[in-house]
Amino acid sequence: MDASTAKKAIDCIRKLMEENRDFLIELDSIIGDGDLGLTMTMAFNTADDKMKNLEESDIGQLFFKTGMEIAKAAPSTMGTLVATGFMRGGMALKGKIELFPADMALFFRAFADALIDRGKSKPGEKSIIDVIDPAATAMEGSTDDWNTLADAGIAAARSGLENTKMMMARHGRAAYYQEKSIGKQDPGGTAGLFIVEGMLKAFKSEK
Amino acid sequence: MDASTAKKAIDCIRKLMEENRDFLIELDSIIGDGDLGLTMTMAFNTADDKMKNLEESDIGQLFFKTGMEIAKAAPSTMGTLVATGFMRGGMALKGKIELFPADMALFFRAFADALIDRGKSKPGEKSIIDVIDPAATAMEGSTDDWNTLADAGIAAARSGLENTKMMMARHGRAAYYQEKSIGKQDPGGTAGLFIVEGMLKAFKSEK
Amino acid sequence: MKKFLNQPEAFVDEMLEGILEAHSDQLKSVADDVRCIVRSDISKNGKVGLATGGGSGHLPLFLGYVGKGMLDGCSVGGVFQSPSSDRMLEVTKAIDTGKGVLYIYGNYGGDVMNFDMASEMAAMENIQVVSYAAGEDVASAPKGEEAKRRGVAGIFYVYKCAGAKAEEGANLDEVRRIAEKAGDAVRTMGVAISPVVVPEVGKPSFIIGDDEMEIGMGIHGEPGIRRGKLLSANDVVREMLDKLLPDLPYISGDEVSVLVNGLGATPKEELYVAYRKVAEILRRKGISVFKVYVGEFATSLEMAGFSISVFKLDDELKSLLAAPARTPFFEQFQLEV
Amino acid sequence: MKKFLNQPEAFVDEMLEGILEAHSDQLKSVADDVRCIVRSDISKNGKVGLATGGGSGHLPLFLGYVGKGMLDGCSVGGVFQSPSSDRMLEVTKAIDTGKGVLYIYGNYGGDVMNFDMASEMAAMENIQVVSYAAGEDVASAPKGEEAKRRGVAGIFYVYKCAGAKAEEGANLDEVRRIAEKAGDAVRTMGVAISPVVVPEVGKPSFIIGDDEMEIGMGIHGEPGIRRGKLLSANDVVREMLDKLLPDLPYISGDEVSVLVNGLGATPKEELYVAYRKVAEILRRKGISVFKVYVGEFATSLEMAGFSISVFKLDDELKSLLAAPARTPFFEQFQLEV
Ligand SMILES: Nc1ncnc2c1ncn2[C@@H]1O[C@H](COP(=O)(O)OP(=O)(O)O)[C@@H](O)[C@H]1O
Ligand SMILES: Nc1ncnc2c1ncn2[C@@H]1O[C@H](COP(=O)(O)OP(=O)(O)O)[C@@H](O)[C@H]1O
Ligand SMILES: [Mg+2]
Ligand SMILES: [Mg+2]
Ligand SMILES: [Mg+2]
Ligand SMILES: [Mg+2]
Repeated sequence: MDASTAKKAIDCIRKLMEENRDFLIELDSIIGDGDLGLTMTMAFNTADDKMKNLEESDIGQLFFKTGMEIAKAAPSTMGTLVATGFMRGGMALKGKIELFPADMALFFRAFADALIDRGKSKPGEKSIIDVIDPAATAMEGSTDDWNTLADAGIAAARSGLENTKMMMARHGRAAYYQEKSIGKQDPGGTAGLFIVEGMLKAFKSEK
Repeated sequence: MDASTAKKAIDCIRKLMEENRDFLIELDSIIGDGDLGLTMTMAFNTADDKMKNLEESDIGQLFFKTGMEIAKAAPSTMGTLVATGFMRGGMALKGKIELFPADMALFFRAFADALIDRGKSKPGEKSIIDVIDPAATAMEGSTDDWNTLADAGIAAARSGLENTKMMMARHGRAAYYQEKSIGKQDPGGTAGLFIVEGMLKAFKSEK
Repeated sequence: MKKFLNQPEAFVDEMLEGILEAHSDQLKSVADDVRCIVRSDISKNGKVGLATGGGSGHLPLFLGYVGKGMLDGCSVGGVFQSPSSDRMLEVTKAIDTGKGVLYIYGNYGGDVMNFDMASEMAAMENIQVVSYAAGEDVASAPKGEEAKRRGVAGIFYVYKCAGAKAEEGANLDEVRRIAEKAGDAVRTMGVAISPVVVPEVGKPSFIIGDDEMEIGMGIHGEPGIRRGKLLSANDVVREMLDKLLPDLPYISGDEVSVLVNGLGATPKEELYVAYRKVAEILRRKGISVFKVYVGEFATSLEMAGFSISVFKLDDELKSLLAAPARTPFFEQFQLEV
Repeated sequence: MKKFLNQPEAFVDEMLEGILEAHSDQLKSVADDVRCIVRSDISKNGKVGLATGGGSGHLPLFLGYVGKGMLDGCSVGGVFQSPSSDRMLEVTKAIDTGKGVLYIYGNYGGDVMNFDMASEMAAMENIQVVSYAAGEDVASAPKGEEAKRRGVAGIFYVYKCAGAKAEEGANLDEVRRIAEKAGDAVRTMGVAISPVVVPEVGKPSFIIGDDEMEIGMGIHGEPGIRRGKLLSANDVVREMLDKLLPDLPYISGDEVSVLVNGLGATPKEELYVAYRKVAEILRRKGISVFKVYVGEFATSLEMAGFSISVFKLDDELKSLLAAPARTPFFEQFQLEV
């Protein structure tokens, strides 16, 4: 579980974003401006390209820089949120050249807190927070091994995403639709699920 | 042949313009901006309304004021040309309270010269001048009585208008069409014919 | 998509190159990045720095207000997209003369987050930064939820007054106070009748009927308050002011400045037809008008429509509004007060 | 027809009422007629009077250049129609301070005739009047037939220089000389991609394909030089300058001012993309640029398109161009020369 796994994780997220590019565009078109598939692929393509060629054994630094690259490449709402998540998550792992399952829980806790802080929002407001936050909580309770952690994290993210359907959007463009946003799955949350999935699957498969 | 006949002449022109409103619009649409039917009815409606209620026995003054009213009401190319024509024509008859056929020839000569002066143009350039100028010349040669004068003037105006078809437009919007203007009857010349016709028919019928 | 452009992806950068080329006496870019623009006379300055930033497609917003008496720098995003925080940081570093920097920007999620991020990054570089997010579109959130409102054309007044205050040599807190005071004194309502085409998207941002208007629509096509048949100019203005005036409220005896802002494709002639009705309504309500701006101050590419902003004056704001200003997009001689 | 207006017939007068209402500190009407507009500070003036006039639908042309350092009065016609000579006369009488009046207007048949008529009427009132009809649209008549050319956006330079000269206290002949000198030094080329709807007509002024442009089209939709597929901004600019630059000609070593003028619906962003290419071409040809204007200076309601004007400078024209000016539609601080 060293920096090369971390790099592989970024690559995994990139692939998921690419596979789901049109799906994200579609979701964001309904209650947003439709750019999410573009910004997320742009964000992770850039980050992945940069990280691949980076000599860096400090995994904290690696994730922090991933966030920096995303911030530059994708200054949209989600780009900035995800960038902040990676930067704060990276700060939480600063100095680590090897990761244990508990570190991944630390990472996502910091990630979720970063979203809450940057987005000035909280769980229940139909956003990526409703995916990352429950995933972080689930991981905090399952740090025995990578398998348990990954399964718990992904399952929690999935059900978190499912729950966003019932919520009314309070932030971003979706909020303009008010009641009309109810019933629709949150686009940002969907991208959040791919981040959790990509990250955890990479570490799980490497274990 | 006093001021009341002159007023009747204006009314005659007004009616001809009204009857031919759509025809003038159509002609001007082909090689112009299509407003001629509107500006000519506007011009003569206003002039006629004003002249009807004017106490004025000086026929020269009456036509001069007709020109003034047209200038205000219809500042388009043709409005301004016709206004100048009536003003200069009126000036040529200044002080007359009764008209003889020769006076009508004087009027239209001054009218034609005014067009040439104001329009900085000359016969043969596909304009109202090609109708008024030959009509004036014909009248100058037939001042025996109102009938001869009217018939000569109207016939010359008609054939002048017919001749405009062969000409290439040198002035105004029509000139932008260059060769494409050949074959089409000049809209301004058509309105010019109605002026000659209205004027001469009124005087002829009153004789 | 009928536009004068080359590659759609190059649109923003080529536009900026054109601006820098045309106005090299007044503007320059920093960090070798055309998306980071500052006044070319920055170094001699020694005053509080004012920075803004926002998406492209709104000229003269945002960078058009960089110049003497207004702002010092601007970071530029893609069409309708926030600039990135690192660009904001570059601008911040370039304009700070040690007296600190005020960010003034429109209240949109992406911009808020990026400016917040840039503030944190600036703090790491020991630059003191405070922010003011302008939001005065009464159609975008109800009274009582002012903090959620989008920033539109009224931000012009915030730039103008805060810029004049900074030019006077006021400190960061004072300039921040004026920005907020100006922002609190302005309200805007918009109406749109045609969509825009973002070059990289290539198709209209929304569909609207040939005889329809949308009152309250945002400058990126955000949903408004009411869609309906296009009314007469007088009726449209009346409906807009009926919503706008009670919001602050503006009342008899008030003195205001009015900004009638074209969204892009609406001719100035129509804006003046609209202003005629604005003046009539204000007069009837006993509200006096000090200075009227009519033209394009915050656009949305080729969207047809306009907005009305009303700015309530007191002696302080009036004298700041009256101060001269000179940018490549906006020149104002000292007004008589 | 999708416009903000009330009765189409009232459009022009309501627009003017709005302008007079908004800018009562700078403009007023005379002869109880909103279509006769003059500077409100006329009486204190004592200089040669400058008057213009023309059809409505071109704001800021024509009345937008009435103000300090530019013109003194303007008569206003219906949309795309010449004002009447009696209105021209009223304006002339109001602005004459005994030093005579210069008429500067665009070279269109109706306007020429009406201004000629007004001159004669003014002579009857013992006011000395001379005229200059600006015509610089290279697409409207070939070289050698310059006198036939239509006046378009380049008239701005004529107003600016003649206005500055008059402000200096020059006599009528001198001001007339400058008007002609400025007019001789400017050339313009336009391109249009969409028609306009005149309110009283209610339908588009011409038909143009969804992917077509017309190079050289006039500001009332007069036929241009070439209609074809809409090219890239760079190619359009190249084609326009290929025709424009050899006309004067503008050659290596010349110093010029450039005006990129939007016709109404084309966003400023696109105008700057176009200017970027203009700058590149001029640089390659060794022509240096002193001052660039980009924006709407002579429009055609909501027509989409733009024009490029190039104005060749010498020391005299440059210092006149650099002088300050202040109208409700155009403010310029003194430029550094
Ligand atoms: N204030 C906020 N806090 C947390 N998440 C937010 C906030 N605003 C928006 N989001 C998330 O961002 C998603 C939209 O992202 P994006 O498409 O980038 O927005 P935009 O295109 O409007 O900039 C939403 O689905 C939501 O999950
Ligand atoms: N310079 C000119 N001299 C004489 N007649 C002219 C001149 N220019 C135009 N005309 C006449 O005016 C007619 C067009 O008039 P009108 O429709 O009023 O023009 P516009 O609508 O372009 O102002 C032409 O058919 C022609 O007869
Ligand atoms: Mg989006
Ligand atoms: Mg977006
Ligand atoms: Mg016509
Ligand atoms: Mg006409």
